[in-house]
Amino acid sequence: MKSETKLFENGKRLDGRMPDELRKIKIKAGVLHRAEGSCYLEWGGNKVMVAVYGPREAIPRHTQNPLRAIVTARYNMAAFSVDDRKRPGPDRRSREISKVISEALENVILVEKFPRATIDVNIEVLDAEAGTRCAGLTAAAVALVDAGIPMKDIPVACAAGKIEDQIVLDLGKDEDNYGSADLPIAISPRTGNILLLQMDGHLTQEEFDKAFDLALKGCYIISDLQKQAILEKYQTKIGVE
Amino acid sequence: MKSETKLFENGKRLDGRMPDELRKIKIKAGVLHRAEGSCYLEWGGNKVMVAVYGPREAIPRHTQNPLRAIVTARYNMAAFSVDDRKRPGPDRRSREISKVISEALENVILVEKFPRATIDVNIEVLDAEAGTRCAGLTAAAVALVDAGIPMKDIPVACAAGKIEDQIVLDLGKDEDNYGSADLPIAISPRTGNILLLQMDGHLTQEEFDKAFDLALKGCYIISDLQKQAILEKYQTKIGVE
Amino acid sequence: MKSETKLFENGKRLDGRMPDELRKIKIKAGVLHRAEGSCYLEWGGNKVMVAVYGPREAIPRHTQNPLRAIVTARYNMAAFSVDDRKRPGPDRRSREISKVISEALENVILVEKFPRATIDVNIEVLDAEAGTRCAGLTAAAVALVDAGIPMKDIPVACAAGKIEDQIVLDLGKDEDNYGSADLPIAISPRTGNILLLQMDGHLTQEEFDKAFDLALKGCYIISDLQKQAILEKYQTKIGVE
Amino acid sequence: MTIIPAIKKDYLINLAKNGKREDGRGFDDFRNIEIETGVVSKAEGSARVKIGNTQVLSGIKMDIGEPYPDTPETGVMTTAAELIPLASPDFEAGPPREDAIELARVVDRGIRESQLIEVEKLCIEPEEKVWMVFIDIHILDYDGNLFDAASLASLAALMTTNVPAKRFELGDDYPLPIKEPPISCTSVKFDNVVVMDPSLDEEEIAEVRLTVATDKNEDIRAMQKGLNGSFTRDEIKKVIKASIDNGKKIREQLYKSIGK
Amino acid sequence: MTIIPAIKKDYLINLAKNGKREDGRGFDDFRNIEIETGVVSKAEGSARVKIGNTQVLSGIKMDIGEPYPDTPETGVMTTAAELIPLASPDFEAGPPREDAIELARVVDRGIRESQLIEVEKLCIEPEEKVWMVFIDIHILDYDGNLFDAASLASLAALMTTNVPAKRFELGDDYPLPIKEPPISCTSVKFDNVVVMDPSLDEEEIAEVRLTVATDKNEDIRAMQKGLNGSFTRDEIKKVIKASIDNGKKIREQLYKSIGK
Amino acid sequence: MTIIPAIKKDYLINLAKNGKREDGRGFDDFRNIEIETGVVSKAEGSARVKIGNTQVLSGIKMDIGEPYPDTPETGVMTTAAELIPLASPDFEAGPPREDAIELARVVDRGIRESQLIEVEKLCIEPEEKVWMVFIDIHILDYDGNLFDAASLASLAALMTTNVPAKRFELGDDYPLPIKEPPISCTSVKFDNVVVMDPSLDEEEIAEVRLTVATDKNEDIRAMQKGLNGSFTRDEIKKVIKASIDNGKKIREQLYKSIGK
Repeated sequence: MKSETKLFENGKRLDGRMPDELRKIKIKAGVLHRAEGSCYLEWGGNKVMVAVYGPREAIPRHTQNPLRAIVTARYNMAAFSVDDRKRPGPDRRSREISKVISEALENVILVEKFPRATIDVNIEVLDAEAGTRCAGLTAAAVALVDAGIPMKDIPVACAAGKIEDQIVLDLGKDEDNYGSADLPIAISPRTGNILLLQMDGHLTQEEFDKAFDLALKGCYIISDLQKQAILEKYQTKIGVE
Repeated sequence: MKSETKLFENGKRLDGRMPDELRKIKIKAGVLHRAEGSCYLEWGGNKVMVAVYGPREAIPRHTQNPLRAIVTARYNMAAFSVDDRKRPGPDRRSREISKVISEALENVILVEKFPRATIDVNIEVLDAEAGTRCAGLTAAAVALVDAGIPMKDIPVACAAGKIEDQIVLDLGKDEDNYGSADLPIAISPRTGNILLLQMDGHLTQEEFDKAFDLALKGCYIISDLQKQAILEKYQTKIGVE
Repeated sequence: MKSETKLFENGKRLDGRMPDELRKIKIKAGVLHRAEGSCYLEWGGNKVMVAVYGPREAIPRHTQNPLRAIVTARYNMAAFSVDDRKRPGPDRRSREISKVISEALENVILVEKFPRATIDVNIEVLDAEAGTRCAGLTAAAVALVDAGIPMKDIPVACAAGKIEDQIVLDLGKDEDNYGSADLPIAISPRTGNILLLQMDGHLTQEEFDKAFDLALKGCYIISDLQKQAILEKYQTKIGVE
Repeated sequence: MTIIPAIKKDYLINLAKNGKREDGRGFDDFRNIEIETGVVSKAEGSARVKIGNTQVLSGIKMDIGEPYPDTPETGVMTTAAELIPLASPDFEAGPPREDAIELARVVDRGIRESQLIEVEKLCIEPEEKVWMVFIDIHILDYDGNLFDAASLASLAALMTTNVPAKRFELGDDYPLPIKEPPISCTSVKFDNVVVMDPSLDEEEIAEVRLTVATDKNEDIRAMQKGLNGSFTRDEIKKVIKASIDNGKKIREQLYKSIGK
Repeated sequence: MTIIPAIKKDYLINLAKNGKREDGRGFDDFRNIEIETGVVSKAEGSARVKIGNTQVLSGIKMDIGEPYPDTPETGVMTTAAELIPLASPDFEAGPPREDAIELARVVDRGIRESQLIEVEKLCIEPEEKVWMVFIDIHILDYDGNLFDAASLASLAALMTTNVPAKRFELGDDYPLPIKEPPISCTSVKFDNVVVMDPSLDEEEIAEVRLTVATDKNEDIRAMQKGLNGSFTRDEIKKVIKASIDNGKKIREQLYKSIGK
Repeated sequence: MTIIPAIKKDYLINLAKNGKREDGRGFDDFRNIEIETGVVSKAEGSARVKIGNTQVLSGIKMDIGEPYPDTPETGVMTTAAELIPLASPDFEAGPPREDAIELARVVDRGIRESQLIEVEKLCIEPEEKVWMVFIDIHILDYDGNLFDAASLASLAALMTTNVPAKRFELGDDYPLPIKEPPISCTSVKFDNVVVMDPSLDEEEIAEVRLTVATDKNEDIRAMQKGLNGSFTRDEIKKVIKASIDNGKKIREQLYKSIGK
């Protein structure tokens, strides 16, 4: 993360956003036929599709937990989702992201209700800009609700970061490349508890607090968009729309 | 498949064959000690060895079908069977060929007689010219008979193709490279039912019919060679020869 | 193995050793906390760490032998243990060495006492000069004793070889590269039975006998060092030291 | 694949005996087809195709690489298909299985053997640099007939692909040179009935499958038989005929959808 | 990981309620740390770190290779971690699992993002030849808190690494150019108690984990939350504070151990 | 491998006590050997060897590649063995197992360490281009003693290999430069009896195995002990003696079969 490119002009960011402004987000629940729950999300240039299957018996058996369901998020980038074609299949980065998203989702799902089961959350990144892990987790939460999986809360994720010594919300592509810190978080909005937290770069303690506050703010805005998408699906279903 | 090389001279093909003439075919049943059934086949420049094992319990258990045997053909090319050394192990081409051959054989084997079992058909291409899938399937059928596997019929395969706008039987090496269509089929000779059918290239409907007829004709000729090979093995066994 | 470099000067070897002299060997038993038995061994420039786990139930079940324990030695070279970084993970060489060491250890362990069990012997080469298989086996034997695994004897390994037409004990790095034969053996010192034997290079029958005698001699010297290391560990434990 | 209850099988067969299909179609009819191009901005070309509930996304990436030694002046194309677990409760993560390999190879051959892409125009520097075309097929929703959906999505994606010359400092971008596309149509047979464009339910009871790709001259460009059942010669003739008829309609829709 | 008997869990929680830990430490205290460098002669740099009974060996190998096209003048570093079966009855041989991947990636990011290695000084010939730094982490004995042990061993190994210029006929060897290291400190929470530098027993009952890397200016250089529990904002603040405090002491010991 | 019934084991041991073997051979005798060369036309060299019912095919392919940096003027050879499921009900498809790896490595070392191939004559352009020799061993029928069959087939294949210079436009083809071959002979021990050239039944009850390769001067060129049993020093001496004796006969047959 180096600061060579000019990332601000007249107080605005390269894509015209204010420092505390999110990229455009569009969420649609229940977009797939086969999946038990699904969500399509566009977040700036990111396009993410999520399908949820389960709870169903975990196979092979030795992966079962006799006391609760296991939650297996699988974050995958399509080969054509990035500038230089990505080889199909999981790499170290996607396996790490799958792990932290699985852990965050497991926190809110009532896993004790489904011993020996698995809940599979398949996250496909079709178009990738910066912030796919937040986009993926946010869409996964909506798909889980769509699948009727009982949860304590609907988790939501958002990042803040630092560019040219300024703390900003939701880094875009160039900002991610040339910025000097990125702080993605996921929370349970009801409690404010932190479910996911990673930080790369360089932040003073003060800057960290500021970035954290901004990311939190973003989370709550997006949380409303999630609820709206779920409502829309529900209304369509019962013919209200 | 491009037509740059001259593939006909004085109405004859590069290797001196007439358009409706097969390459030389030699079939020998029962050539291996360990296998329950085996067959060695030479077809033009192709050399193929097949060994059959089973029916025996399918392992691991979750691959078993409680109602019938599964038929697993494994088509494999020896590293030294082609001009440029082939890396050992299955590639996408060999896995597809294994699949279509397995499906064709399954059609004639009385799989219902052997629930939970597997019948393994190992096809090794030792020397490869054009037409190894037809050679492999044809040899596999003989090896299955040699193994005493109960079958409705002895399947047989042959290809026809198009070179320099002419429909010919059983493409040879250069014809395969420079021809403009290849149509391998496998049939059950008793019923004429089609068990395998693939086509690459460009054929008018008329040409397709002509090529199909020619391939059928080839199948019946080869079917006789199969039966002869089985008879020879049987006669040798009972000391008639 | 070519003889281009001068490997002797004034009757002494490049590292100052006499023809029948071993490199410096240091053995320490019980150096790890988690392992049930462990050993750290330095042998010339070789540094080897061994940890033993088991006997414990072999998993998955189909690997179990209902009549006896299986012994699984796993010889592994650290990526940084050689001049040019080695890719992590087993290669063909390490898998062959794992096999011959497993077989040698199995000979002396009372495997009949532990049906269905596995005894895992993890051998990590941290620094590699010539002779890591002998070093690994020798350290593994000490770690097995440290783990309290019942054995008929404590096996020990040593190599002899030929450099510039002379038979010498325990080839060092350059000697291994430029020598003309290497003969590693492992024995059960009580009976003199041969548990491991490999030979590469070129030896007349006479030279073979001489090299074998020399390697045997080395084995018995190292056997004493093994026993000493075990004693030291035991004395430390009961507070004698 | 999933096990369909015997009761459902009987139901479908009974319907078929009365000349009907579960969703009201005629034996030779496709489900409704939707084609949308330009759906992935990072890809050089992309298309999402729906056939009924089946949904496939094909994305094209291009790069510069070395040609094969025996074809030093022609571009390189590769096709990969992933039956990602997103699309069906029966798809598993991991290396591609036989089904995905057959799918990719059939789509690949359909494009390669028909010489759809004019690969001889993709040479930059003989023996050194040629354009490489990567076709990646993502199954998003699996409700039967992946072969035709994957093939159609790949055609639509290729026909709207721009060669990213600018990104590699090789002048302006330009459309990927493409010839007339062959259209793939798949039929299955069960209980002696042959139906076009099988739904998932129909696929699950199918005994044998036949894919036929035909061009605008009604010539045959590729065929692939699948499953362990068999066809009679007569059935094959009928399937070819129905494939030509449906191919015509689909070709029209394809051209319309890409604005040509 | 291994299953800790419920009775031991209760014991640890009860201890914690009384402000105590199994081995007598305070909640914010590390176990005893030992750092030894130059332990592998074949490696360009190496260090063995013990934190309590946990023991990690990190070895550095260097080679010459091609730079990435988008950074033609900077060296390349890669980090690999192996949870070899030597270190624990629960580690298995085979390709790295999620745990090892996360470990390697967290250590890698800690070094990469903090720009510890001055990779821009590792260029030999732009676009052609740069130094490649391979960090290989070997876990020898696993008794909890691999993150900090692996990170510290890698720092100590890198800070004592000599660039093997002579071996490649590029002049004399010289020390690998290194900046100020960030120190990684890991805490876990169980039953609403947060403890620093968890032992294996504590890790086995931990609900959530937080690793914080801080530099000598008390700035934050990396964070990674793990496990399926959650933290409150307040807990995170306290963890950061404790990480800065411990980081200071560990940094001093690190410098001392490498003779600076 | 397969489980041999205890009754058969007793039978073989009883036979051995009376100085006999199942097939009437003496303890030191090989089964009948057949050697046929030139069996694969696509290969640069090939041979099929039968030892009793055991049947092995070895094929040689040659290509041009880069030499290893530390031996810039010598050709490269690699040996691979596949225990393909064709050859035995107990062989499985998939990556090579320990048995196949040991087989390939023993054959490889037998050829490499004896400097059978004059690799220093396989340089085309120092540091740039050398001949690469690929030895691929296919087991066709497994009835015991793969080591000797695989080794003998590879020798016969190499000794009849033509360097395909013409295909690479490097002049006329010429015979691969080869030195005197060492002959590999394998013995096993069970119940204190040592027998040469074990059949499959004998292998299945064997406690320990020894392979000895000797040359025409009766020197030892390679040895490999296998299995978890042990040998006495005296037994090893006897095995070496019997290996030299059998080696002589096999060498004669080998030369005859290749027409020299």
